[in-house]
Amino acid sequence: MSTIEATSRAGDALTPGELLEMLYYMRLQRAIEDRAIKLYYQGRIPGAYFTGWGHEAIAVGATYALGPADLLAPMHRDLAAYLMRGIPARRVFAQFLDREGGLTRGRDGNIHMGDPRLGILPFISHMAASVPVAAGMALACRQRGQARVVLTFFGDGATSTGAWHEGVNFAAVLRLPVVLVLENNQYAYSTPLDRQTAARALVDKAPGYGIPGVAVDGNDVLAVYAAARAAVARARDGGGPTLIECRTMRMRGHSEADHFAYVPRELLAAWAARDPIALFERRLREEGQLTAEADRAMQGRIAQEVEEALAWAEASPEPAPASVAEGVYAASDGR
Amino acid sequence: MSTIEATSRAGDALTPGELLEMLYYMRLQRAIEDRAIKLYYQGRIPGAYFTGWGHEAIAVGATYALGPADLLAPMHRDLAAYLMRGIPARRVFAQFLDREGGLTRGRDGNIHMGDPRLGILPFISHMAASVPVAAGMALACRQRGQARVVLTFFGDGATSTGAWHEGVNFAAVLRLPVVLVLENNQYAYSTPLDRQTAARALVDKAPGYGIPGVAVDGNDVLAVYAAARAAVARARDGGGPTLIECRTMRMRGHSEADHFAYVPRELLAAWAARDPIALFERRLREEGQLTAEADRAMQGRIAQEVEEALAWAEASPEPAPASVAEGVYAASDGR
Amino acid sequence: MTYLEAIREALRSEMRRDPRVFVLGEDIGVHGGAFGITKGFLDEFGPWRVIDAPLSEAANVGAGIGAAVMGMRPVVELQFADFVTDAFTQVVNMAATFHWRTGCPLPLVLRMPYGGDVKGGPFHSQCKEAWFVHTPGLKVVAPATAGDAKGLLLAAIRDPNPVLYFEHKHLYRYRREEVPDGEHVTPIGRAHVAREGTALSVISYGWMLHKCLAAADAAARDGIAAEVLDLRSLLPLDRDAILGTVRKTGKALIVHEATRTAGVGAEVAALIAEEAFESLDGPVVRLASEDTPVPHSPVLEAAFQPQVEEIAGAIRALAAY
Amino acid sequence: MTYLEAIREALRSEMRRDPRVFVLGEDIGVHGGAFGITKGFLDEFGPWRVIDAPLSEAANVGAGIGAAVMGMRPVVELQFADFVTDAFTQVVNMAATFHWRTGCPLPLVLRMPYGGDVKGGPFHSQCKEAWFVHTPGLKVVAPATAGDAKGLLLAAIRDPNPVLYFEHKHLYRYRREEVPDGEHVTPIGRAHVAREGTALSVISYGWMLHKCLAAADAAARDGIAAEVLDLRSLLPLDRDAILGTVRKTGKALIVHEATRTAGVGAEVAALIAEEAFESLDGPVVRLASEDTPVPHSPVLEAAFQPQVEEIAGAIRALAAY
Ligand SMILES: Cc1ncc(C[n+]2csc(CCOP(=O)(O)OP(=O)(O)O)c2C)c(N)n1
Ligand SMILES: Cc1ncc(C[n+]2csc(CCOP(=O)(O)OP(=O)(O)O)c2C)c(N)n1
Ligand SMILES: [Mg+2]
Ligand SMILES: [Mg+2]
Repeated sequence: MSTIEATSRAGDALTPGELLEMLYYMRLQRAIEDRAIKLYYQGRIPGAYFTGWGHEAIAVGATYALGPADLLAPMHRDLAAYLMRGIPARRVFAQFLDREGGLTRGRDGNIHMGDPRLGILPFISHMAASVPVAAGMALACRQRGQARVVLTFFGDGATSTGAWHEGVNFAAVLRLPVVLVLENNQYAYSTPLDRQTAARALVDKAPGYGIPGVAVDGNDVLAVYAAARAAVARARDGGGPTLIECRTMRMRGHSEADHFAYVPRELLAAWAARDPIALFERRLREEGQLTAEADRAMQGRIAQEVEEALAWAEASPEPAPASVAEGVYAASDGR
Repeated sequence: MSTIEATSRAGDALTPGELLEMLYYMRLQRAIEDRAIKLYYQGRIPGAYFTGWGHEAIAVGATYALGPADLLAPMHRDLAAYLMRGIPARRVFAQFLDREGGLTRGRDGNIHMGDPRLGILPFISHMAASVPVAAGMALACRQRGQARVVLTFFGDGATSTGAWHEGVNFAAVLRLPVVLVLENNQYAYSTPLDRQTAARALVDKAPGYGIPGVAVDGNDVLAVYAAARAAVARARDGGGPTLIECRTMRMRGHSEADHFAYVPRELLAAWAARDPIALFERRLREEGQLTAEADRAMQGRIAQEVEEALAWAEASPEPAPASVAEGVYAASDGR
Repeated sequence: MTYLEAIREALRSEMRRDPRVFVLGEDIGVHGGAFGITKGFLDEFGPWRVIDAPLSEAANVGAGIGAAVMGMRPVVELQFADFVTDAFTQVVNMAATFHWRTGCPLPLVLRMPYGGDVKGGPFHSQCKEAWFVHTPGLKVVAPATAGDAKGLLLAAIRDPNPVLYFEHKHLYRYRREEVPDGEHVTPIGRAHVAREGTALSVISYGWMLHKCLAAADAAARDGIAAEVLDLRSLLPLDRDAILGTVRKTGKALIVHEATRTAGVGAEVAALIAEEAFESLDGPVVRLASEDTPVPHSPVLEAAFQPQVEEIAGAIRALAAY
Repeated sequence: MTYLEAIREALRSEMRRDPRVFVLGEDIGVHGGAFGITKGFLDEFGPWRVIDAPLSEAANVGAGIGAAVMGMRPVVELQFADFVTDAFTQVVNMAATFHWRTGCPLPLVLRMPYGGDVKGGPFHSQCKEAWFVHTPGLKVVAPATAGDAKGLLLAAIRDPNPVLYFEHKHLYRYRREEVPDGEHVTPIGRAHVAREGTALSVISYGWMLHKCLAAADAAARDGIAAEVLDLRSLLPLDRDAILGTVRKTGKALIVHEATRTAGVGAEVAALIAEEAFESLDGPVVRLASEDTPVPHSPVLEAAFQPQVEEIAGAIRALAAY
């Protein structure tokens, strides 16, 4: 059986600067979301608002394993991944505020965004719909002989969909360079894992597709990174997809409108003690990589970035109503 | 890992009469299809014609494990299963000929037939679309506290569909009384198994759903029966679904219009030497259960049944053109 | 009560009345559904009649079909109607053709929370009822009022065919009306004259009906008496009611929230142009949402959807024709 | 050459011309496709441009989308158009909205072998183009002749948007015509007057176009000069051509193989009733298949589909109106 538990730590392979960069992105995600939650409760974010509270180690650890030309197909709790691959915080806030400066220019909302020019497939609502598309992006790389890898994220709930199954199978059969990162946060909206699957573990699905599967602590950014780095290397070498099950907990409601009374509070408390950012901070402090001074500097930088980004977004205009019928069809392929 | 290779033979538990009944249905399927192939080449069967040549042990072995009140959701190579559950041969021929006497009264064609009144869900073209429906039939039994089991068949190709994945998962999560019989005949139309899945074996999918999986020789009717009997008992006892992978070979074209040049002839020859009917006949003869006299009588009975059935079907009228717009909506639920 | 409460009460009363009725969907049990419609149901009816399903629309709809085949009366909730695209084969191929293939009933209801003005964007706001109106074997209803929300849900549950029940999310809490107690069944296939008039016929359904009524009020202040027809059922359409109102007024304005091209309005207009041609005193006009995905930005969505002003303008223009 | 050969030649020439073009689908490589359209392609272009895919329509269409995102020009073959229901989310949600959400092109072609008179029954004969015509962001074409089969496929492959190319299975071998060599591109969105006339306009597409032409011949023998318009593109429709012919003749008969209610004919009729109302000298008449699934029995299917006689009858009746 190809499923193994990944316990190795890859921290050794990373420079102190890289480790701090990982922490920076984890904190940046948290800070942006923290700010956005306030905006949401002020009624300034139209529609639903989703956070990745508790998922930061997954977003950062997995994405950090990508090379510069690699591709990303994220989901709705991976804000750091978008940021790491080149989407500026100001455009994220503009997206949340439905402004012209948002990635979709007000066409789609919240984290339904991306930028194909940066190699980031925008997420749509239909769970796991990105998975076959990610396979197709990898196919194009393979067809062109490019050694690029596509990393895609999805939730435990998403694994129940036909799209997920078909996409994973397609990638496996064609041995495409895809890395499949499962963010198992124990719930899909109100549905607990045991109502989503009867499998002993979701990673047990891997052998059914003939691909390696590995389960990691999703709150340990270096464990996620190690697993992703191995999977990216395997994919790049023609070894095909790997399923990485990252185990974590969704620390807030499904969206900010959800009071999630269905989650036992003890469960939340247990996971709160293992907050991925706090865990990583402690480690970096213990190992002397995060000095008090560096810490303060980073916090200051983030606070400033967030406020600047938000200010930019707020200055971005609302989309022009007269433009409503535009942009449905491309006039040329621009190539 | 829950996957085991079933090698046990259940022949001992069956009476000689039962063994002969199994042979009878295998032969009846072959005889009807043999006759239908001739009709097809005479241009008398409208549309495509599909046979289950090579699949007879699966259809009969699995279906024989059902109790009288159990339910069936077959596929397109299981003619014997339909016959065993109460559909008369004459209506099968009338179905093939698109006559009023066919199960769908000319509305649908070839083996797209069934009869909900007999507990047989009619198959539609979309591969694996029956799987979630079979789960729902089992759900209704469970809701009513009936100890009934639903057995469903599907192909290796069908396992790649989202419908299959979602249906199996649904049944597994709710521990529904479903028996999942995979007719792995190495091909899906022209697509060989290794282009359908990268799994070492399709039965390796079972743990991903948290259900037991078992692989059997699909040309050995008693091996199929033994596995199905165990799975039916487990389902009836509240143990939930079982995946049974029956390994066989599609011995003719995908449909009769297909010359299947894509199948290596040596592969066909190897499997031809293991024809499920011939294997079972040999065994029954060796064990003295099929005497020359009983054999002749059975062959005679079948030949006569086939000709009578065909004559009945040919006498059945074409559907009335004036009825074309009728029957789209039910006027009442008849309950 | 609100439109939402009317749905809840209808569902609950049918489940009390008929043990074959059950609900199935994502997050409908413990949580009571994304909109809280089935709140309290799990406690009252237990886990085999209030089924929390995995995230798998094809399985969930398929399971509903299977249970209906066995004589149950499933009501499957799609969390948002937009997600029905994941279950399309089950709806349009398996369910729609079932009776025609077998002669047996298929008493299935799909609850389809649909429509915009909920800041939902392109994947939580769509109005795709026309897809199903083009699918023989299905029935399609779309209540605009709390009363019809109840009456059509009772009718849908009791119907021996698969019925897609399009419940408008914006109306959930926006509409609050008196709803008749007890056996209040709105027959499927019957439209309703929501406002009598003589100058022209405004034909609509769902959330837009209320905008049409407001626009008709505005036009009335200019002395234009518009008749407003609430279709309620989209498949089958109430041909007699549609042709009747147009024969009476001689003019038709059709308004819907679905995008314009090949929407339900096209069928209504075509019906009128063919069967009421001799009564027509003016072009058959359609007002509908722009032919784009549904924009998330409220500013854009307001421009996307027909608005009262625009409808009133179209009423005046057509009346003056 | 035949309609089928025209498709093959167009596909092959585009693959030779542009290395970004590739084909993907079930059984299209080693076997050359269920209809043999890609026979020989695997040998010529190799396994990374002629991709035998697993039995998974959502994955196959999704993979096409992903490759298009990366700048390839995938042509995904659905084995039968009926199976697109398994890929619905990818088509109508992922692909249709992609450009609108991102500003980037999505040059994807879905080959949709569709239509009846192939003894295929309810799941191998459907004409569901209207579903996609009601989906902004897609383009939909449906050639009726070998020439247009080539010309529209070239246009579809070169279009920067997702195009659903409805190729009629009955026409594969039924139609044999001269097809211009080389760069013969039929612009998307342009209808074609297949027969000039003055008495009325018959508007059709696909297989029914040929029945309409035969019916027009029959009517001509009675002195009725019907104009026949071949729509060719269904989204966008050629509004000018439709309104132009109706303004010229004053009468419209719309004929299609898809079932009647909410079919493409409804949109065409609605367009005429709104924009050419003043030119109309008679009702806008639709002839279409019965509102039922497609029957398998040839006897029933003949009764289901519009036939030449019926069309000719409708032409005479409308001409006499
Ligand atoms: C196909 C589909 N069905 C239903 C929904 C509604 N929905 C949105 S998120 C969600 C739960 C997703 O769970 P999971 O995949 O575990 O991701 P998580 O939100 O837990 O990170 C549901 C049911 C959807 N978006 N898509
Ligand atoms: C969803 C879907 N896609 C494509 C087809 C066309 N098709 C019909 S049978 C078949 C192969 C089925 O293979 P398998 O499931 O292995 O069954 P087998 O015919 O080999 O017994 C295909 C591709 C279909 N019927 N349904
Ligand atoms: Mg989750
Ligand atoms: Mg097979």
